[in-house]
Amino acid sequence: MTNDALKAKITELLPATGFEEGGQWLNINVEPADWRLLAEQLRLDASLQFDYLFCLTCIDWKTHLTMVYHLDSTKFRHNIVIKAKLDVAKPAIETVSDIWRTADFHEREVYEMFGVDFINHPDLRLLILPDGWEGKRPMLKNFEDPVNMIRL
Amino acid sequence: MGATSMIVLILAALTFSTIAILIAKIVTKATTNPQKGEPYECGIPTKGKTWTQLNVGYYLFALIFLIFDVELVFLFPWAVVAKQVGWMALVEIVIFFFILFMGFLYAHKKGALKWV
Amino acid sequence: MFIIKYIKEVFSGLKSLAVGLRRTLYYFTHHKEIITEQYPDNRETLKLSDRFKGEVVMLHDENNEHACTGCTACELACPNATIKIITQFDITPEGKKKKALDKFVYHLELCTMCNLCIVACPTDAIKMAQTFEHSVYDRSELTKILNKPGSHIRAGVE
Amino acid sequence: MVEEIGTTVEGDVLINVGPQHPATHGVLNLLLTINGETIKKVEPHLGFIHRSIEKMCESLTYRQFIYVTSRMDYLSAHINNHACALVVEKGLQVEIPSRAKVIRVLMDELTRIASHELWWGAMAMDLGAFTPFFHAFRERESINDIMEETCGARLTMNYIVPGGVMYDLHPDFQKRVKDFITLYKLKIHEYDEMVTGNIIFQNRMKGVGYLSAEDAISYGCTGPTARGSGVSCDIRKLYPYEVYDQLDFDEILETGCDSFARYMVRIREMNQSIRIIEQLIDTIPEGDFQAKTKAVLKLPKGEFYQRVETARGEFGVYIVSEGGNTPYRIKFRSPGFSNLSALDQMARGSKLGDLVAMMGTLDLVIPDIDR
Amino acid sequence: MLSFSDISKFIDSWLRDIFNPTWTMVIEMMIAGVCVIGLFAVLGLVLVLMERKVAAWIQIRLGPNRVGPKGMLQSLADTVKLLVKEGMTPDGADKFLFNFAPFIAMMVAMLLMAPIAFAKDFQLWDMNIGVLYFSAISSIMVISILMAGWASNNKYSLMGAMRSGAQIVSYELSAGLSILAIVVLSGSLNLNDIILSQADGWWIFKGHIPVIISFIIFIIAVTAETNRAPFDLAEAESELTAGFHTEYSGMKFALFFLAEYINVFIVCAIGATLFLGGWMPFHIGHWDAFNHVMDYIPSSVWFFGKTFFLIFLIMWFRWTFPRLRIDQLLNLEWRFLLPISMFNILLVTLMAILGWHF
Repeated sequence: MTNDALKAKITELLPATGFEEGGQWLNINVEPADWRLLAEQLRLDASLQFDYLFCLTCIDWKTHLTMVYHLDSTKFRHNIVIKAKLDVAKPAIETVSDIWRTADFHEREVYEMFGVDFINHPDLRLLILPDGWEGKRPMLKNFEDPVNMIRL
Repeated sequence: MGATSMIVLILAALTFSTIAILIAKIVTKATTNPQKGEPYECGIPTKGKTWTQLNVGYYLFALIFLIFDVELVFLFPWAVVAKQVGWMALVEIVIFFFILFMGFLYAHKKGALKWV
Repeated sequence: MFIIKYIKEVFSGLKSLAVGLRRTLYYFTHHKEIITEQYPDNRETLKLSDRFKGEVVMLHDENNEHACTGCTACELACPNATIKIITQFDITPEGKKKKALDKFVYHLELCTMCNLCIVACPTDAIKMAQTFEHSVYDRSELTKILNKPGSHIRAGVE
Repeated sequence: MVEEIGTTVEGDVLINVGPQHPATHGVLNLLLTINGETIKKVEPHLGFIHRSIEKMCESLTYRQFIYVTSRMDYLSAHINNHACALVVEKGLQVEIPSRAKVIRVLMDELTRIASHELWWGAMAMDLGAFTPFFHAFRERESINDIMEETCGARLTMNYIVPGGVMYDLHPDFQKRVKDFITLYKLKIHEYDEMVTGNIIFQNRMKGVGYLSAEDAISYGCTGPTARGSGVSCDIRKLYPYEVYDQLDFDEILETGCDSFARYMVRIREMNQSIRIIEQLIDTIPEGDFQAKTKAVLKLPKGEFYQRVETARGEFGVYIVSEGGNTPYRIKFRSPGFSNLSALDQMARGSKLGDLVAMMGTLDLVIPDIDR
Repeated sequence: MLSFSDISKFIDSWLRDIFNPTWTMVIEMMIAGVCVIGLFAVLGLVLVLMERKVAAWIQIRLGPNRVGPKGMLQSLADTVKLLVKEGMTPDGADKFLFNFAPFIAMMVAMLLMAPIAFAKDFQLWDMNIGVLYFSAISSIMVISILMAGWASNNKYSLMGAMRSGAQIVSYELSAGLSILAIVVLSGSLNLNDIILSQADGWWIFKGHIPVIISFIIFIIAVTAETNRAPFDLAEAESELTAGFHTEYSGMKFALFFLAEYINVFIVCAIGATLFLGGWMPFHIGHWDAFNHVMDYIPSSVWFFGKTFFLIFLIMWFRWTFPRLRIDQLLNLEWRFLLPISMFNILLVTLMAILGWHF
């Protein structure tokens, strides 16, 4: 599908979406509350079938966090990027690890690096960081660790 | 030298091992630290009991082995005289093996020879 | 039939093993195929390619002159602060003060041989040497001062 | 670490495989729940060599950060560098000379072969055959020599820079590569003789570590891991970069979904890489090897993503730029991380001995997973 | 011509001249003990070096070449290294069993030396049930492994030991059945009688295909029984790090290591005795002239030559094949080796009765 067709289709699924164009792929801004519903539809809708989540990450904008989901369809080979703005004080979003199972590990990584709480994630605990790092968010811009970080 | 050689050999083994271990004990310098005595599990402290019940699923093999090993013991005296006894020996062993093989096939069919 | 299948299975299995055994026997008997480098013994003949990135050295000519102006381009290009340039002010014959290199400190233990400093250098004062035996007994020996004592900047290099 | 895992019944044993274990090829810790020899659950614990490369890159300039990516998947260091250079070029909108493109692709494919050679040897060693490891290194060594001659290093080359490559090809390059191809064609059938056809090996591999196509996609598996399950995911074909769209090569797909299928994909992929090299080696265009770029690179404000195919699968670089000379946020989507997450699904119910076969065919490189 | 039997007879008569029979016996026993220990040590050194050289050449490497001429003294250097390593006992281990297990391994290996005829008339114990003795003693080996694995207080060790138990117990059968084929043909359990029955040709040549089949089964089974690759599941290093001797270090590990190599030597010696005629020179039927020429080569050379050929065979397997999985290992035994060897023994009996062998 072309970007315009995708846009039309997604507007149909979720009327209150914002689009950003000009980038490599079609960017869609969603509210965190709407994300879960949209995700299911993106995965299951016969004309979309976004079955491959190839990148899941988070960006710290200091004022807010942005979750970024890169989706691909192995059948139609169209891509979209979903962005969801999260509150920096208490970032939380619904998990998609049951829709795309690769999100399981990626969400755990984002959880420990950015402190994003993934609601209903089956196994949200530290994956990479060692014991005792709970609550610290090393990838945030304001994180300071005088012992392990070397400033050039 | 006869059966005494067994005693000689056991003593030789014991002396050899003891001397080797004793020399090693004298030559080496032992150091201790708490981590050294831990069981090796790729560098992570072991979880749970180590002397645990391990389900190795070969107890059935052990039983079948027992049957076959007894059979093997029966075969040894037979094998020595088989050539002299002649055809009767062959007939006997065929019957013997037939019964055994039936049992073996039965065990196989029942899945006793599958690792669980 | 079951028996034929069984026998075929046994034979194809044995054959596949025999193929592997033949190959290893070939290598067991053909010692010409051995490719081991006789490393410490062939030190004299061992020649690394001229692009090999071993460590950063500074080029000095026979008059003990180098081409480093102390511009710190390499220091800025280095991703892990391997290079530290300490400058001083020389008095030129005209009596003017001029910035010049005092010490080119190079931390070999931090260097990843990425070659970015060499590319960044505007006067080609430094280059990569083809050395690779860097082990020393004390870590401090890996911190090197690349400009030789008493060396000066070559005339005409700006 | 976790205290309580799933449902343990009488006779279940928790056992750690790694970090100091011969089969993990690095410092990966897998906490297994086993019952006898049967694996009930595999729980990876990562991070033993996590260096937070993404955070490091936030303070490095666009010229500097490329070298760090060689330290992630060190076996396809060159392809990682390639991805980073591509994304920077995408941001700068620089068109690089065709000579540089061809050089990059040639080096990519050589790296891919070298990586698969090492994988082949290491995987055979996991299964208990030591000899293939040394035989694989013979061919790999000649690739490393080519790399050393042209790039100046054997493993972490840092040869690609934004705008092209660091220096021109070595004059001997073409001859050396042709020599390598001759050697490779002479020796490749030995791989089949010693490992592929071996009955023990086939029994160890076939039907082991089943990963269905749906699972492979859902777990985000890429590269030979997914192609062994019949999922078409070769970025070189689907989203071609550089000169891949002008080349004639096949995407290898196997439908076995098991370890043996993944094994065969890699073996056949090596031949495809040779095919690509053969197409390019005689027709390297003349010209510059580097485009003119500014001394200080500044990406415009925006987001840039580049996907490339490394020896292990899809590698993605995601750069968020605020217009400065360093990335604001950078994310590396590493293939090993997603591939590893499928291990639990694959391993459940199989034997302890199968675990090494599965890990072998996933071709895990731990720095790639930990980043 | 000077041979081992002449030397032993000479020493015997010389001692009898000087001492009374009791003392002669004691001194002879001491000499025998020292000789056996010496043989043990030398075999260990030689076999380790041989393994490393075979492995190196197969793997297109040079192998040890630094210590001594052409690396000949490498294994001696290794021994010294192992000697100065600390032999630890883990804190949680069962101390007595842990330290006793290597002794049992050594004792078994040593006891198996008794019936082997190293040369003509040169044997420690010419017993009339030599073959049975070999089968009986070699199965004790598993006890030391089980002991070591259990006492180590380590999960890897325990699993290794359990695997080893299943494995040795299974392969015992096909090893026994393949030996029986020769017993049927020669009609004796005495190893000397078996050797003498091959005076007109070795059994592997005389016995047609059935004996070749049992030879192949024998080699496979003893490779498994000595825990050698591709059947080294008890110590599968890519699965269980080091299996049953994970916790062993220093000299205690060295004893296990030595016992393993001696066991390899012994099973190969038995194989050489049963199938390749032991010290019997290469004879063809009644070609007396040819046989006479062959007799000029000392019997000990024949014996060691054949044994080392078989050892090479086992090493060759190790450096070629990948390891089997535990269920495949048992599958191989119960689905292939056991039925085939049972059928084979019937064939051999038929052949023996009809006198079809040469």
